[in-house]
Amino acid sequence: MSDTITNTSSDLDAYRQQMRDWLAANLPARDPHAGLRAAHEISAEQLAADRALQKKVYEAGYVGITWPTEYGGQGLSGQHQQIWNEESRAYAVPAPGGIASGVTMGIVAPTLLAHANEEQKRSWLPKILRGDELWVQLLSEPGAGSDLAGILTRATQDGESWILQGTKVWSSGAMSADFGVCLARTDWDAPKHRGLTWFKVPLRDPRVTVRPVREINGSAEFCEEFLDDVVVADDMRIGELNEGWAIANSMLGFERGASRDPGAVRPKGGGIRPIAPDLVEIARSRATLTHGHVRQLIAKAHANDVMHELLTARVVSSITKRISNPSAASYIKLGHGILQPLRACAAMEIAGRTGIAWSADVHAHGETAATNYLNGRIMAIAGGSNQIQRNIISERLLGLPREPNFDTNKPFREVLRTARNWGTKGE
Amino acid sequence: MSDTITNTSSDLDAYRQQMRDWLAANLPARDPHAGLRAAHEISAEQLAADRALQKKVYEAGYVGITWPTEYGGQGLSGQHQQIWNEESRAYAVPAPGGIASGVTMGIVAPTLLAHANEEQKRSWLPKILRGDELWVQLLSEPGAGSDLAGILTRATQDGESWILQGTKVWSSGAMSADFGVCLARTDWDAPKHRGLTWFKVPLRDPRVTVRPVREINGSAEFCEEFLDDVVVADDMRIGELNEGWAIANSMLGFERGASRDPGAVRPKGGGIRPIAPDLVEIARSRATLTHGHVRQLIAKAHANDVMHELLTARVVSSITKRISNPSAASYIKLGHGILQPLRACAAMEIAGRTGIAWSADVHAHGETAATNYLNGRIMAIAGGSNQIQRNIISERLLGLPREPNFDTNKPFREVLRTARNWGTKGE
Amino acid sequence: MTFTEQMVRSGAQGSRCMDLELTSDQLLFHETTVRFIDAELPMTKVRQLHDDPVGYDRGWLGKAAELGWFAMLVPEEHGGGSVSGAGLLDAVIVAEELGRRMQPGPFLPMNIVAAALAEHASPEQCARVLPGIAGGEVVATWCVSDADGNWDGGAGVIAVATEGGFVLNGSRGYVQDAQSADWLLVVANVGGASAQFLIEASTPGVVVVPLVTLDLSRRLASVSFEDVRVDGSALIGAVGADGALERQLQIALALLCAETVGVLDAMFSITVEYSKDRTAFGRPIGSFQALKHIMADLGLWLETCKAGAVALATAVEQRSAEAAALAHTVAAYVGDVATDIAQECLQIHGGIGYTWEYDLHLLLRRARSNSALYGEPSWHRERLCVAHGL
Amino acid sequence: MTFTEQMVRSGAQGSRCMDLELTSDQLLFHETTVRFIDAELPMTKVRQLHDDPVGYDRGWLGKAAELGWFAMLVPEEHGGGSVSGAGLLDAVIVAEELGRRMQPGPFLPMNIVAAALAEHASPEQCARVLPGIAGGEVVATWCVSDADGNWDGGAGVIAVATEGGFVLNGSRGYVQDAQSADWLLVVANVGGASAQFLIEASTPGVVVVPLVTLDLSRRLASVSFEDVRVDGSALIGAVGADGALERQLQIALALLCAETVGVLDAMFSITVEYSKDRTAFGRPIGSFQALKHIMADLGLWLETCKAGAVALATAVEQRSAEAAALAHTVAAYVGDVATDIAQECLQIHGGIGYTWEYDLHLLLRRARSNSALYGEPSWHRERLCVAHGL
Repeated sequence: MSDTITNTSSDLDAYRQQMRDWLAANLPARDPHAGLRAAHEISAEQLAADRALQKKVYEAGYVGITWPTEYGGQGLSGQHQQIWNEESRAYAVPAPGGIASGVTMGIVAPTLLAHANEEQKRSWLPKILRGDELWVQLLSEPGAGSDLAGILTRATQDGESWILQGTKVWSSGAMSADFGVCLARTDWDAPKHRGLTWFKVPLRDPRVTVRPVREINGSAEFCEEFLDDVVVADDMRIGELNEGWAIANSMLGFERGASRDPGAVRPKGGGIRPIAPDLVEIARSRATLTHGHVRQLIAKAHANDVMHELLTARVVSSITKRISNPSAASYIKLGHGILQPLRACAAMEIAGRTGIAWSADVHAHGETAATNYLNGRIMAIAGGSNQIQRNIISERLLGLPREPNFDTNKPFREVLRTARNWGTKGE
Repeated sequence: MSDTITNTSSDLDAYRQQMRDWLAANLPARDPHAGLRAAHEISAEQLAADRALQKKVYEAGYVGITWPTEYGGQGLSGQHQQIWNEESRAYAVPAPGGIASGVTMGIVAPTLLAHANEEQKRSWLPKILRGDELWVQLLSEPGAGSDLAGILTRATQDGESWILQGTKVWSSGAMSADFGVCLARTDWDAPKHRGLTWFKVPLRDPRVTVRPVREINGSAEFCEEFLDDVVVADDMRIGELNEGWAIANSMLGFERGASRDPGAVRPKGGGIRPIAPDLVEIARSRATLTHGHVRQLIAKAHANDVMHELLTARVVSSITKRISNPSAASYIKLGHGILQPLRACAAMEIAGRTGIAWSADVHAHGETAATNYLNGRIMAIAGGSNQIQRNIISERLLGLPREPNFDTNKPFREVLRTARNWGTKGE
Repeated sequence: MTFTEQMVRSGAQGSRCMDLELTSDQLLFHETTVRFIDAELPMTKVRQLHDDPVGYDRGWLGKAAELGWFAMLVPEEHGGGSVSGAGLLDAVIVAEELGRRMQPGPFLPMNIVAAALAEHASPEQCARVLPGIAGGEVVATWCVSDADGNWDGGAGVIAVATEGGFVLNGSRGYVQDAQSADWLLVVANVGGASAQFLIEASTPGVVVVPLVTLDLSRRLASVSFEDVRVDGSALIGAVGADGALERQLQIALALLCAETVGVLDAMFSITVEYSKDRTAFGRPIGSFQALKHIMADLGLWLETCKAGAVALATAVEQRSAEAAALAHTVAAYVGDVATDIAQECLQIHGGIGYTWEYDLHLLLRRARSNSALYGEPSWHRERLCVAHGL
Repeated sequence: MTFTEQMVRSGAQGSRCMDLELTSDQLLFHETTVRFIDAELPMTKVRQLHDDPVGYDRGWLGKAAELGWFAMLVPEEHGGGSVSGAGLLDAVIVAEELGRRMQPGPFLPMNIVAAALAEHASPEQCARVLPGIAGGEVVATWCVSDADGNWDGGAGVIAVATEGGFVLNGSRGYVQDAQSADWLLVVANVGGASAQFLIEASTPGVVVVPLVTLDLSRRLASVSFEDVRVDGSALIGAVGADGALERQLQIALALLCAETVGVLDAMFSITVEYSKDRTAFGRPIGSFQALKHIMADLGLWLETCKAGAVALATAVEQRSAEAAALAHTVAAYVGDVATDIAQECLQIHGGIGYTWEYDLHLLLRRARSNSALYGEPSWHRERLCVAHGL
């Protein structure tokens, strides 16, 4: 926000030193082996403790560093933020609710900053920064995934209020969160993109049921929410009536930014990337590292890893330099979506029988391979499936002629009817 | 035709014995190593000699064994034909013009028998059986391959005659042939399948230019024909005006039957199919038969060979028993179209550098691999591409909802215009 | 829509039997099998057994035995018998439905052991266990792989001849249903040659350690043998049992491939139906060409698997000369393609395929597990090369 | 539409240069290169050279040299020089266009030999040939593979030290442009260690036998050495040249991958354009989702190849520690993907792609040839494992 402010280097040095002292005195060191805690593993006590710690960081001035002061931020420059990023890396910076905190800070807060009205921003954002409120997205539905604009949750106006009814799903971290930003249909006679509106919905409301979704691998990162005539006041509406699609697009942009895996890019000068260590370990445990076939699988996986890393750098650079249009990001997503399943399958191939059964007592490479196999297509489906990416690439990057369209130009009511009766009238 | 006739076994034995004697006395033995001669390698002298030989076989009563006597056949049963198939296998049965003879006897003659009028059949078929006339198909066009009903060759009525104008391509054996059966558009205002008509066209006509198409591998099996206002009388029209599409479909059925590779099905009790002998030879010549990776490639190719053979038998059986609808034949075609390119690529992978250069003097496995690589996708494209087969399988076998259709229900003129302007008006 | 509803709608309810040429007796047998499964262990009950350490109920096993599930490879004089007289061709009918309906239990190992005993055991040995197997009162399993799951021709268990018997030491891994087995047919090594021993699981020194399995309906365990003493009558057939092992492997693969075909057919059928039901962008997703073309390929692969599984069962039943090579061919192909089909079915389903409640992942788990249970595709390919003299 | 028209329409006419970060000097150099090729050897003329035994014209070679094609890896004191000072990064600009426009000639081997001499030869040895290479008056090539095309570290040519020199016996295979070369840089074996000798092609005992090639614009030959006597000054660098060979291989792969990227870019571009032009079933075929999705994948693979080729050239130019592993990584990936892209481009074209007159098959031939010319993908993967200590 305030990148135009010129910071003298001595100011920045002082800022860094002060921060270092504060970090050393107030935060525990980061456990380098600890991943992000899984949502369903976070106890209420843990959540409360993390919230308290976030408030402490906030009060020290290290949350919302670049955010405007009127919304609870510090109004400092990107350079200050960069210093925090560097200095805090070694510390266990609190993330209350795990993924819920990431969604709140990385996706919801930037969306509110861009699209909420002045009063909403002054009221809501400071609480978010302080750790008082965790917010998640209520976006996908059981019947609307790839075709997000096809959602069926309805918001019906009732005087000064809105009554929300519908089911949302795949909401990361909702079991820990206080509020959701919810996309609902407010006009069924408009084309599908033009009848959508956003609302703030309290998740602790008795008319909201939050249910963890048990996943294929047994864990539960996501939730399903049932909105059973939840009533919210009109000042809980975010953005203009029926203009919600633009906000959704803007939010999806923040989501892509937040989900860019920083671990995928090797630190500069960090030496040669080791060859597929996970696969090598499995092969070593089975004593098949000398098998020509296994070596080919390992080298192929490694080559794909390296090449995708190089592709990612190229695409990011070409978008940044405006050589490519932003849709080129779909190359990165599609690459993940194609390669991760291949890699998961290769690991199982190398694991062989050790990937279908293992001892409960000892750490087994096969178990890891099996779990990765079950999760292997997540990048091929979530956040825009491979098919969606291929549509984007072919039409927006390669300029191939568009597919005929059966939904964007007619009343949504009619779209639903036509889809149900597809083929019966020779569409 | 005459399968209902009951043949006593002694009659059949006598027939077989007579045939044996005739074959031994009149035809040379078959060279088991000689493939079908390539069209462009057949000299005029060779063609004339083969025609003379076919006439001899015909006069002995062994061409058109099951055909009605009124069209020059023998009117005998399928059992008689089967005896010929068995007994003649060891002899060099003449096939004038190579592939041209196959097209004439396997595709054109059955089509004429089914769709020509009585007068045409009495006049044309005996000459075909006798070897006096070779006929080929004038079907595909440079602009109409997968979408065969989209042909642009026009036939314009002029009194009692028709004037044909257009370009045909991929006609097998046309350089040796005397006539072509030509599909032409006779109504431009009808939907595309409903304005097509068949004509007999003399290929030696000065207004017809037959030009061999040089192929990717340097050979020339196919021809391109330019019809430059060729005039044919109305009695050269085959079938009803504008009803040509049904005949085309029937012809495509004969084509599929004729092109079914008999070598693909192993003789019963013929022992175990050897493991991919071509690939084994290449690996042996490079001394890589011990490489695990190469062994996997060989075994994978062999497994695909065997499995496709089993699939073929299953599909043929299920169509014959009416368990599956005839579209199930697309499984066989798609299997070829997917597996043959994979096999060609595997051969090149095993050949390595020996597949990119070879000595001109000695037989090189690499050269064979390279030629097969260049030809490798023929089964994926010709006779209905993989994409066409997938459309058939998904809609007619799996019952998936049809794609929207932009061409079958409007005047062909308009189809052409819409296709050119696709996307400009938001189709 | 529940799994069963989907199966009914997709026509997988029996009519998609992989064998095109069943006799009327076999068709009736198939129908009875399906009716039994749907009544006794529909998917809701199958799911309840996922956390059960044994994985199935002995009472249920007895009822299944009444249908003849474990008698098909047992000679009549020992209480066996099959519908068509070609026991393996009847057994693959059951195997296919077990896969399609995700059934638990020791169908595979019981039938393998039954075949082994019928072919190589003495009348006394047969009488000891075959009637019990055929009747479902006795559970038997085959201990064939080494501790790491590899085929070792028995090398991992050393049997030393003693006075009047043998002492066994070593271990077998990835043994199906060892947890609940009464009898173990153990592949071992006697003086450098392979041999098979039929041993009671309760014999002192036999230790069974359950494994955690990817396939939630399959029970596997490690079995170790510590100075296990058996008398001479435990030896089945002669020492030098390589031929018997090969034959048992072929039977195992014929049953396993048939089972996988059932799994894949169920998976594919519910995917095709899902793509017709699910709408997006104003159309059923099954009307999008990209998905249609994927499903056309899957259809081709599945048909090919069916063709292969039937051919394999026939070849093994008839002891055809090509049975050995065909077993590896079909197992390698089905094993690879099972993963490809599972991956694409998951893709077409999207998010719902990732939920525990939806049955797709159960099918996926069994498909992947079967691809390795009696040898991985690359192992089969290597053996195929060897079988062809390369 | 002619090839050149298609290239222009598809934007491949220069604007699709694989490197995003060219300096203005490099952009100008690129433009000059393209203009030169289009004027001197457009596709019609390239086709005329397909039956020529040498494959290119010496006069044309001299003109190309004036543009600096063979000088970029030659030090200034020997008549060399590059646009940016980073010679290899300039050379890949040319290599990419040579591939895109299917140019013949010894660009690859001349530059490899130039780099080898610049890095290892004595000033006298350099003076003997480098100015001639830079000026295009002398053609040089690298004889590195054994008779079967495999990397042997020189084992196939035995060089025995004699008084004042060496005698060489043995053979090299798949040598590019040996037919027209004046000088051969021969990888040989001296007492068990690798070494390189610079030998005049006219030396008695050197026998060149041309091969038939898949790529109609590439000339390859077998070269045999029968008692070939050279004096001591023929030895380039020291005996024990493994490091030099590795480095030269990296340079070869950097140039070759850049060239392949040009080939693939041309192939993909004309395919995308063809799919927009060609109509069937009342629509451009490029509007069918099945084909769009194939092309989206091809686009991804091509972008990945470009990223890899630029990274490889940079790493080799900078002699980065990861250059060796990266060379095998990129070569393996590009080699595999080249076949995949070629196959799908042929598929999308349908029948016309099978005609000799249409240029697609020429690109396909070069793409496939390049995938094996300096090692096949599986060889690169094996070496990659070794490079990583597996």
